[in-house]
Amino acid sequence: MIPDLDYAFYVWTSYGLFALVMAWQFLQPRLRRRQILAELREERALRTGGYDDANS
Amino acid sequence: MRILLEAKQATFSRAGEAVFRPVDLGLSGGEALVVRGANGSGKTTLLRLLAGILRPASGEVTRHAPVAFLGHHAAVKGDLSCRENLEFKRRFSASASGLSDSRALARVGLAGLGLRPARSLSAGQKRRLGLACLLVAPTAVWLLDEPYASLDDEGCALVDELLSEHVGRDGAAVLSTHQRQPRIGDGRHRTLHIEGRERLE
Amino acid sequence: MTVARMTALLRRDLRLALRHGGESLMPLIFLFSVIILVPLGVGPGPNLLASIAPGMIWVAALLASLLALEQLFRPDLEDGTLEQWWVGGTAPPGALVVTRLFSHWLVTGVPVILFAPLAAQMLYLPSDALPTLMLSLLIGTPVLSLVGGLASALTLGTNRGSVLLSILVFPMVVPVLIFATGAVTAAAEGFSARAHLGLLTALLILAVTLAPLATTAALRLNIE
Amino acid sequence: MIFHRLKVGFHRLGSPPTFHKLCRILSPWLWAGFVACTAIGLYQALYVVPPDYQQGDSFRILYIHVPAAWQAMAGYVIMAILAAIALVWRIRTVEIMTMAAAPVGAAFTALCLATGSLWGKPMWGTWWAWDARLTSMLVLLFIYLGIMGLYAAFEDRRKGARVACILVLVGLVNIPLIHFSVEWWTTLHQGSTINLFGESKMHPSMLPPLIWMAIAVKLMFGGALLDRSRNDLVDQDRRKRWIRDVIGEEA
Repeated sequence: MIPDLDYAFYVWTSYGLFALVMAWQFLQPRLRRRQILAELREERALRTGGYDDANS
Repeated sequence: MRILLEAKQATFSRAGEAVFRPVDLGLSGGEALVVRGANGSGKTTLLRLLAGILRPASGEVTRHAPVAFLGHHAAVKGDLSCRENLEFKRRFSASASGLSDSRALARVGLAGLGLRPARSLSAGQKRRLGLACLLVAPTAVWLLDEPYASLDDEGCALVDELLSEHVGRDGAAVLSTHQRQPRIGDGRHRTLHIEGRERLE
Repeated sequence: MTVARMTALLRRDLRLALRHGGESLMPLIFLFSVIILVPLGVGPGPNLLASIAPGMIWVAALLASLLALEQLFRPDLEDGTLEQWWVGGTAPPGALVVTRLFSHWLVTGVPVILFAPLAAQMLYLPSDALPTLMLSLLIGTPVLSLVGGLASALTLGTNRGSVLLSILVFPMVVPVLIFATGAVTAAAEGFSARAHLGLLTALLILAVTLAPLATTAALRLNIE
Repeated sequence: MIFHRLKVGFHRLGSPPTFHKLCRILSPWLWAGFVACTAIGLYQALYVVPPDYQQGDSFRILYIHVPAAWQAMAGYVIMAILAAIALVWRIRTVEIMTMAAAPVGAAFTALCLATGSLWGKPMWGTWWAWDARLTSMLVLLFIYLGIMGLYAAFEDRRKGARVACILVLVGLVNIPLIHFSVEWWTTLHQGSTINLFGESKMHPSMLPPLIWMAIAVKLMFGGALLDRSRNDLVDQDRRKRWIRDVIGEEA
């Protein structure tokens, strides 16, 4: 399945770094969004006095 | 009387929100306008806008005469002496018609302190030096931001006197204040109340 | 009017620089600390020193101009004299920006240029290369001031500008450093330095035309 | 006329709720496109293309390294165009997009440097060479970091974005100069530059995966850019009413 390459270490490290960077670029905005939404929920709770949201 | 300073629906916005309601004003020689408003209502911003330091986010501000602006800071260099500061002011404004350094210093009550570095002056004395800068380089329009701040009673009276003289010479002035009621000339000055962002909502 | 303002500002800036006598000497002290410390580090061999001399003098000039950058506009912002440049909306602040950068160059660049022959002697730079070194400093140090002024204006609105300042300046001075030291090295090896100096002049022209514009725009944003 | 239409178009984009909606709809498609193109590209790069006559399999790093390098530079150009629009028309959403482009571009620059280094070790026998390409990439990384740092150093995000936009445009003038000077410098000091791959030597069969990967990272750049812009927008506008309306449904 996985091709047997010469210079395998260098090649696979490169591709691995690629995967890491892409994954981080994908995840970072989503994690940040979750955090912002959580903060907004807290702010709303502060305003309304409770966590009345059905979905939370 | 010729209009010296004009604003049409001018306002400034910070972080995308207008700082105060759009302002309309026209000021001709011999007039004074007192800007009143609570802390944070945008008095300083309005004056900076009129001075040209800020550009209006909407509307326009037109200046038909040279203006001078005296802000929270007196715009003097602490490492230079009072006289050197005045000399710079005169050269910077390229004016020859103002009071001499000595007379300006005497007029604002700083006689004898001319060679002191401005750094060593008290807050009130610094404000007085700022007023002296207005005298050595005369301009038609004065924009004074809280001119009474940190001045003693005598100093406040001095500001009133200088303003009266300036208006009497057909100059125009805009000043902001939140406490003292200015006494300019025979007491005829207009008042502009501005409302800040909080009041807008 | 504009010229009167520019001369007034230049007079005041130079007067202030003289008043801080010690601080005005900083670029020179810096230059000579580098010139003295590096031989102590790499050894006194004339050949080695001669080969690294152009780079060392230039890096020292660069760091010397960085030293004063933090103070280029900040004191004026804090005491309210900077916003006076825009009052009235008539006098072109760009001219005042150029004046301020010129005085920065007079205070940080010119002393380095004047003392470069001495430094070159101490580092055994071949005397044939000395005119080229002087010329490269004369053309290149104004670029350092212009670029540094831009970085200083950009970081003006931040609380702690100094680290950021060096990060911003570093990419912008790479071409200057390369062409200037290239010129001196070429001259030291007996080649013509005209191509390098020509490119350095092109950089200077580019910096003179564009940097003040960007600096003025950045200052304007930062006083708002 | 075209100019005017562009302006109107950008102003419509400038409305935060519209922009937010656009990001939400567009971003998943871009990411999906990225995954599809990467799948094709990686398959071809690893299985279809034969080993290089001289470099063996190590040349396969090219399929990461070169798209990353292209994207690092293309990302800067995109960011500079956005910065120019933001400064001229003062559109806040475009300012936000400009600032969101910087970290993504920096990530590609770092990836390009790292893979270049990983390629250099087996080929040149060293992790780092003062090669013109590597050196200018390193400087580019610092420019990206400078832009991010400047933006982050301001308390007023809007002001920070506008000042950093000026820096982006300054960099646009600066980067070609750096590239040219560094190339000049390496030819002077090394006699000959080491070429990792001569463009002419490249066999036609090596090309398709490169193109797939290049398209993939372009799509990914768009997706990440929109995701980040959307977050920044929500973060800055958290007290505004439209946020309550939009987020209310999701939270």
